[in-house]
Amino acid sequence: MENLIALLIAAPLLGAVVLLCGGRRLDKTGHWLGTLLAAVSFGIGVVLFADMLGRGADDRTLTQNLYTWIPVEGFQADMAFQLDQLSMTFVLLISGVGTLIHVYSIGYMEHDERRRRFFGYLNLFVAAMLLLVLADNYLLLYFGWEGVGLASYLLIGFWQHKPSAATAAKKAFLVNRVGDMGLSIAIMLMFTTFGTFAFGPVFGAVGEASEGKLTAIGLMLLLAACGKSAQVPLQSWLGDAMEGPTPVSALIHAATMVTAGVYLIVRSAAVFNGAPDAQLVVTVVGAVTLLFGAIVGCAKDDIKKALAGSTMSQIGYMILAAGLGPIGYVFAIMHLVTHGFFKAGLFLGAGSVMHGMNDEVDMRKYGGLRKYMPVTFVTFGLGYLAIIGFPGLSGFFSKDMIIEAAFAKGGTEGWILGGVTLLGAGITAFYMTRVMLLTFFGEKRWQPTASDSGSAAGSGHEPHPHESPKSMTVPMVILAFGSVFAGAFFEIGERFLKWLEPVTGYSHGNPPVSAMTVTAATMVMLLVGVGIAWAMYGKRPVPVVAPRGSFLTRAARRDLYQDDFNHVVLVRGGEHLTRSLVYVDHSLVDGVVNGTAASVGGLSGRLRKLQNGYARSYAVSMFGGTAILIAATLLMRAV
Amino acid sequence: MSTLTSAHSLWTLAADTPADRIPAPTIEYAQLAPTLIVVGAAVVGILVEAFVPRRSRYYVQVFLALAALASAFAAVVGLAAGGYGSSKAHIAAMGAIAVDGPALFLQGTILLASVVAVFTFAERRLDPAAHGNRVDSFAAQAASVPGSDSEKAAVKAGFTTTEVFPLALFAIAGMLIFPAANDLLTLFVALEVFSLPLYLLCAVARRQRLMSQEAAVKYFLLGAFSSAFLLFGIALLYGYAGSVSYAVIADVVDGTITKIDPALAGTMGNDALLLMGGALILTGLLFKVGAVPFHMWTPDVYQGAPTPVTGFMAAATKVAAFGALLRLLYVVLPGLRWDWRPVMWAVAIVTMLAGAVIAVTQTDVKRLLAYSSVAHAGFILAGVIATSAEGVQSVLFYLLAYSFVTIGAFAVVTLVRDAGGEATHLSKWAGLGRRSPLTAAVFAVFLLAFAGIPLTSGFTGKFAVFSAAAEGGAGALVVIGVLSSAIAAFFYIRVIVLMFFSEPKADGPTVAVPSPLTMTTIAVGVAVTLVLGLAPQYFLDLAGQASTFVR
Amino acid sequence: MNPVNYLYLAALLFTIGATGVLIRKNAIVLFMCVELMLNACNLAFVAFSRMHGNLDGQIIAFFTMVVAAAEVVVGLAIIVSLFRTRHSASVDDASLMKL
Amino acid sequence: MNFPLLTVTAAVPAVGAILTAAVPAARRTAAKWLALFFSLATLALAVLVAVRFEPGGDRYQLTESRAWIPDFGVRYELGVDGIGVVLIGLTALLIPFVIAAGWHDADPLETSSKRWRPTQGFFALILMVEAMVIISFEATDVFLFYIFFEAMLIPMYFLIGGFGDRAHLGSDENAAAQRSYAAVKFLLYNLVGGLIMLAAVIGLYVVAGNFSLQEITAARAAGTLDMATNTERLLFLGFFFAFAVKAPLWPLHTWLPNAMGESTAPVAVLITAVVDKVGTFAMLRFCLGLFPDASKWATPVILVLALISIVYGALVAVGQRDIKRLVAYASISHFGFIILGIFAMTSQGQSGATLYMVNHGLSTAALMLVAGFLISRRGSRLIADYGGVQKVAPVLAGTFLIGGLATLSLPGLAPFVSEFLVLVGTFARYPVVGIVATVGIVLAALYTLVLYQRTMTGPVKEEVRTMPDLRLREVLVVAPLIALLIGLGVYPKVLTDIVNPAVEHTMSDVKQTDPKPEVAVEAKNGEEAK
Repeated sequence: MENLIALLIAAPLLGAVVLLCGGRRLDKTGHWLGTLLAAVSFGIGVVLFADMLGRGADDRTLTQNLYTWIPVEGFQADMAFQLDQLSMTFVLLISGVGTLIHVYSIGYMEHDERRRRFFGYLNLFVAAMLLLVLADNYLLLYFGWEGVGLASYLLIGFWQHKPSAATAAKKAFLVNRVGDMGLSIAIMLMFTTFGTFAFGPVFGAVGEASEGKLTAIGLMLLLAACGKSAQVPLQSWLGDAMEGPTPVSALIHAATMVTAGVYLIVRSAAVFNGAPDAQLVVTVVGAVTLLFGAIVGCAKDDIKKALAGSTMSQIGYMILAAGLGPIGYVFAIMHLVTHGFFKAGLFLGAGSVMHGMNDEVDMRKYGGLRKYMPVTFVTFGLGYLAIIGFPGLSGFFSKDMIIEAAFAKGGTEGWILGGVTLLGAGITAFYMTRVMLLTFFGEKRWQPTASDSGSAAGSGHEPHPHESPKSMTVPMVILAFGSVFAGAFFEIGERFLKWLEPVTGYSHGNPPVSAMTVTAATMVMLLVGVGIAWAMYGKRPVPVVAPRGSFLTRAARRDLYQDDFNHVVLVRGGEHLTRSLVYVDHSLVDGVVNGTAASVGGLSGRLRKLQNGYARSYAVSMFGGTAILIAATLLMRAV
Repeated sequence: MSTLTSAHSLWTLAADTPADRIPAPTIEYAQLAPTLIVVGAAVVGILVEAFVPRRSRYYVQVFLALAALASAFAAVVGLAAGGYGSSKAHIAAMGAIAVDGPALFLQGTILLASVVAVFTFAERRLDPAAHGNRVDSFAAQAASVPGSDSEKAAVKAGFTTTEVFPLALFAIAGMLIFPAANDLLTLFVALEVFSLPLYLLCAVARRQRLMSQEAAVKYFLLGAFSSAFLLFGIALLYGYAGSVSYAVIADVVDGTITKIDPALAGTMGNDALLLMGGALILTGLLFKVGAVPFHMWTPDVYQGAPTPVTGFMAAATKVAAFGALLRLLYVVLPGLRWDWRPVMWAVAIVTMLAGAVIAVTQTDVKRLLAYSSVAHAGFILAGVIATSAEGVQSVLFYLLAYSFVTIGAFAVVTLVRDAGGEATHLSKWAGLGRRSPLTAAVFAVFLLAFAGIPLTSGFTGKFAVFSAAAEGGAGALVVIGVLSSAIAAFFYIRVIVLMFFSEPKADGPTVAVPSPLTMTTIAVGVAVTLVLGLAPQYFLDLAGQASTFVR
Repeated sequence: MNPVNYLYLAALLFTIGATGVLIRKNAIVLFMCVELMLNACNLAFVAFSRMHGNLDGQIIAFFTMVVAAAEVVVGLAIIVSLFRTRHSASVDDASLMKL
Repeated sequence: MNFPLLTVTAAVPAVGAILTAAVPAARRTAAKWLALFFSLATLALAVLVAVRFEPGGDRYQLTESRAWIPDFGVRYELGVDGIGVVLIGLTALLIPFVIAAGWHDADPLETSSKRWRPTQGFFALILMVEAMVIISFEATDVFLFYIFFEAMLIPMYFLIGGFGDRAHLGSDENAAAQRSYAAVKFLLYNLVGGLIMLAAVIGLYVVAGNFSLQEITAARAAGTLDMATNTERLLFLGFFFAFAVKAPLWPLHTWLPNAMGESTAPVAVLITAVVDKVGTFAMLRFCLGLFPDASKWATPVILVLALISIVYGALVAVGQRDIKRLVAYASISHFGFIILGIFAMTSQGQSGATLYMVNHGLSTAALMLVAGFLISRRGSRLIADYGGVQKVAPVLAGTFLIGGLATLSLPGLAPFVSEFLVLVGTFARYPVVGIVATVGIVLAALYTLVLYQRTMTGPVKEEVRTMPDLRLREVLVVAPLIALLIGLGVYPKVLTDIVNPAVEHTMSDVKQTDPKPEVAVEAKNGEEAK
């Protein structure tokens, strides 16, 4: 059975290789092949899942050791996989949602002449992501970690002819690299501390390590997580990443890749349990991002950017939960899964909308679309209800659990975190309602001249919204189902908790307030959020040109100036630094050498003058030389 | 010496003694054969000038010279094989001449170098034929004023200065004696014997005769000046030791002399005599090796003299002069080591640096090579200073390597010509590698050898000299030597850049196709350069066995 | 008379000769100065020979004269040819080659 | 003595060089094929060497020893350890690609004269360099090594100065001037380094009396040959200086950008991927082997210089306008990593450094050769002259990207393994240094991606609109390199197995052991800790 694990990765990898090296002759069939192989991977995942369910809770871990990857004295990295419940969850999510989005892309990318390569990249991503979650040691995880980074780079910049896309891709990769620095340093720390970085041995030895070391490792892992999961302070790339095709945003920048940070932290539970300070920082980062994303989401008029903000915020929830320790791990993952469903659904919905609107992304130019694209409206609506936590839908359960857990942390921290999560829930309700209203309600606001913010397809004539083809709507429907029922399914009989508990551990904590009150509070926040949104965008007509808005709005539109800060400090500063260094290299380092050469030349030129052609002056030099010679010899004797 | 004192005792006694009491000096003709053969050939050469019809003189002279040199070299080899270089080494000709390892090795080197040099002397294909007569690089009639009718007539008549061959032979003879001289008088005579012909040879260039004559004058005046210093030094040393024999002086210096008469006792105490005398003699020798600050004649003379002569001079003179210097410092003045070593240190350092630095901005190939020869003199001095068997060995080896590279290089210079004769200005050498790759490649090999790049004789020699110096405790000298060879490398490389990397000029010079004579010279030069670079062991052994002086 | 005085004289003559070489222009005069130096050497030789009471010095003196004679031959030949070419015997005029 | 395999391996390209040079002017193509044939033959021999070499066996194998210059205590001694084998393999592997990539780089211009045979010269010189590099990897006699270490400058010098990049900036004369400046700079830098090393070599001779690496190392280990501390340090510095120039280490690096910028892409590859490796190799073998104590004494300074190289090189690379100069500065940064790994003196660091030499060779070759193809199409080295190439020449862009990703050491490609090993090895002994060095991986991403973005993406520039994609010959050159990069990235075992024993020997030379981890872990694979 465990020999199947490698196949999980091999199938999409094969797809990537074939599609990318295959050349034009695959243009016709490539997308089918890609989708098929993703589906194959999902199929294998299901088989393994069934097998896993068949076994007892404690021997559900499968391992497969292919070969020793890097054998160096004292440094062993194996090409080995480990499939436990946690990995299983991700495998199903990745390959499942992945497959759906492959299907969706068939329709979405129909008119792109580079569709084959797009599917190649998608397969590459799936393979890398699976490697990430299946690795049994941190170095291999790092392999997958950078692999998904590469895929994300390629897909964000898929429309490379758009400078904005290329820049966004580069930005995403660089910011992630900063996170990767954290990961590699963490691995080095583990190596020096434990002499290994394989999950099992490390977690087994955590007890003996000093808390300082563990905290350091934890913080470095957190840095990595921040990079990949777009958490403050490394969140800036996610917004720009929306330059990529929408399926990419759905799969990579909503459902799967961005949640890798959460996986990393939950996976490293043992380390974090030993480092409470690190955990505290994690929760803080989570809380900050939660609000940050939410606020940004409120102000964006670009539908994808708004959703991106929301993604940031939702992942903030998960990170926060993961930071809570055993109380929260399970719920972090649970929210991750449900979020995978509804956020992917929302993005696909957004994609479908743009598809119908000549790739227009400005929500202020939408309006009243529910009549034109009913399926999109319904699926998007369900996703919307799910995310704001409408009772009974999946978001409701998972988010509620996290809020409870936050309170359960206890002490003032508990109150603060709980408060933040509640507030977040309110803001989520607000901005999602805003998106909903701006897009599907009110009267049509689109003009004949569509802006060119879309891809090359963005042409100037009057957009006539229409429903998307089956290949796009079907996945949306399926995801909508997921977003409706997943939560309940997990929650009934605490299935999910029992499922993951052996891996992540669980402790109930001590909630200062009862679950009922928390739920009630959440509902209140929810209604408030929706209410305000309705008041602002539902009742009165929405201006097509965004009003100047309050200071906070403007700040939020500019991502709270965080990007500007980066630009001024890092980009500009960096440019100056490199320029000055180039100058130094040319004039100082090189100048010294050339200077020496020049001075030798000058000296030579001067000495040359002595050779003035007059025999008598030569005689003089000889005479003087002799005199000196004699004097010197006598002097030698004297001293 | 013994004869002289005995003669002196006679002289102070009554005059009635019959003259036949003076014992005839015993001369070991066999062991002096190399020198005697060359001198004899030179004399015969003069007679040839007198009696052989002009048409055939050239051939006779060339044959005579080559035969003499060859047989002289054979004699040297025979002596060396006979063990005179090592076991049977001794002092011949009543203490005037030493027959020992260094002497034989250097004489062999000089003779070989002279053979290839004579080839270039005899080259007659480079200059365009004048009035149907093939001409070499020497004036038709040195006596006639440049541009005058008499010169034109001489050219028309197809005269050639075949006297250069006997002159060269005389010079060679002097050079053979110079490193072997075992008393100061012989040293002085030998010096003059090889200097005077060289002065004349400098003056007989066919092209650019003004420069040639100027070179001769400068060389002559400065040479005479320096030899006057040398002579005065000899006088002072004689005054100090009461003899000019190396052995005696050495004994006196060491204080190991047995019989001390009162006069000697008086002068022995006076170190000023010794030191000044030594210094003055050193001046004379350093002038010949072209060490700073006695080097200033080299660039002018090297440039003005006919190129074959320059090559001959640059190679053979250095060998002979360094031989004499070695013998003087190792046989006569070892007792003074602590006095002259620091001074020679200074001289070596200044020579290496000045030679390398000034060469950087030279624009004429021959002057460039002149300054490079100055720098090399500095390197060789580093070996001289080692005062050890390794030192001698390294110097002998270096001289062997250096002389062939030099002659080869100057032979190449004779090939690159334009309307005005040899095109020695560097700017004319631009793009030579494009026009005639082979010539340029050969010259590049020589330049690399000068620069001491591995796999050439230059590197082996440099390594030998520097390692000897380092073992002699002159580490700092090695470092400075290394630095100056870095500077030197710069200008050798400049020439290579010029030849290969810059576009050829439209009015650039042509490369004359030489006769087998010059070709042999160049080929031998290249061969020796590479052999000494790749498999130097045999010659190192030779030099090693030859590295002990007889005293 | 103390032979040392002859040495002083010799040294003086040598210095005069050397100075002459340095300050005079005319090649012939220069050459004469060199000869003067050589003669100074001869004087020194003879004086030392007297001091040491052996013949070497005097014999060397003869050698020196011969050599000097030979030198004259060569030297005059060169100088004369130079003079005939340039119509001047000044060594400073002969400075084509420099630097 | 059995069959002298090592001598033959070095001799074959030398013979090839002579034969190639002898090909008459008209038969240019014949010369090319001849050269290619000989380079492939050398590759075969190198493979044979690797096969004959037993990783578990003696330190130096396939040894040969003949008397050469007894007077200097010099012997013709050859022998390879794992590091040597790997690097010989790299050299022999890259040369065919260099030749194939430079197939048309040395075709004579119509203007040049009949006697001038640049093509023959070009390929002959390349083979000559190969021969000299190989023998300097084999030499176990310091003098022998020095000879070829110096001698290889000459053919390199002619390759740089004689066969410039046709796609030069400005006029022909200007380009010629730039080129000879670069060549002279290259030669003088390395010559000065070499001469200073010569002084040290002489010093070593005075101290030790012979040049046999094994004898001296053994004597040092046994304590029979003890140098005064200062002597050892001076000698070490003399050696290290030469190698640091060759490597090149900041601040002795400025010759590399000129040399790589002005020469043709294949020659640039030859410089940075092959010849410069001799420097780092020699640090590992000679500096550490002969002067262990001095090496340890100098480590702090060297580490700092290496760090500067890494960061400085990367930052300056970001600021370059010229593609090839950018790659050159990137290489400087990478050499910083190699030197870091060597002097961290941990087995991870040194294995990493050795792998790094190979991987950097491959990655730079891939990137530089593709860059060369790109430049030859557009006739310009300026980044600003490109844009949107990916649209018109996707294969070229793809290979270029892979080369770039290798340069920024993406996991899955070979350089990652070595870079991470170097980092871990350094971190284990000097945590701060290790952390600073990791900044390098961010900067590497920066300059690579900036280069890719500016040249390949964005709207298609008018001049590149008609640019053809890679031709078959070019694909054949690049594809194997990429395959190797991936192969060694996921299965580096083939190399590590050969390298590790050699590294252990080096570690014992310097009497260093790896720092032990705080917590000893008994390996229990798989099951999680609760």
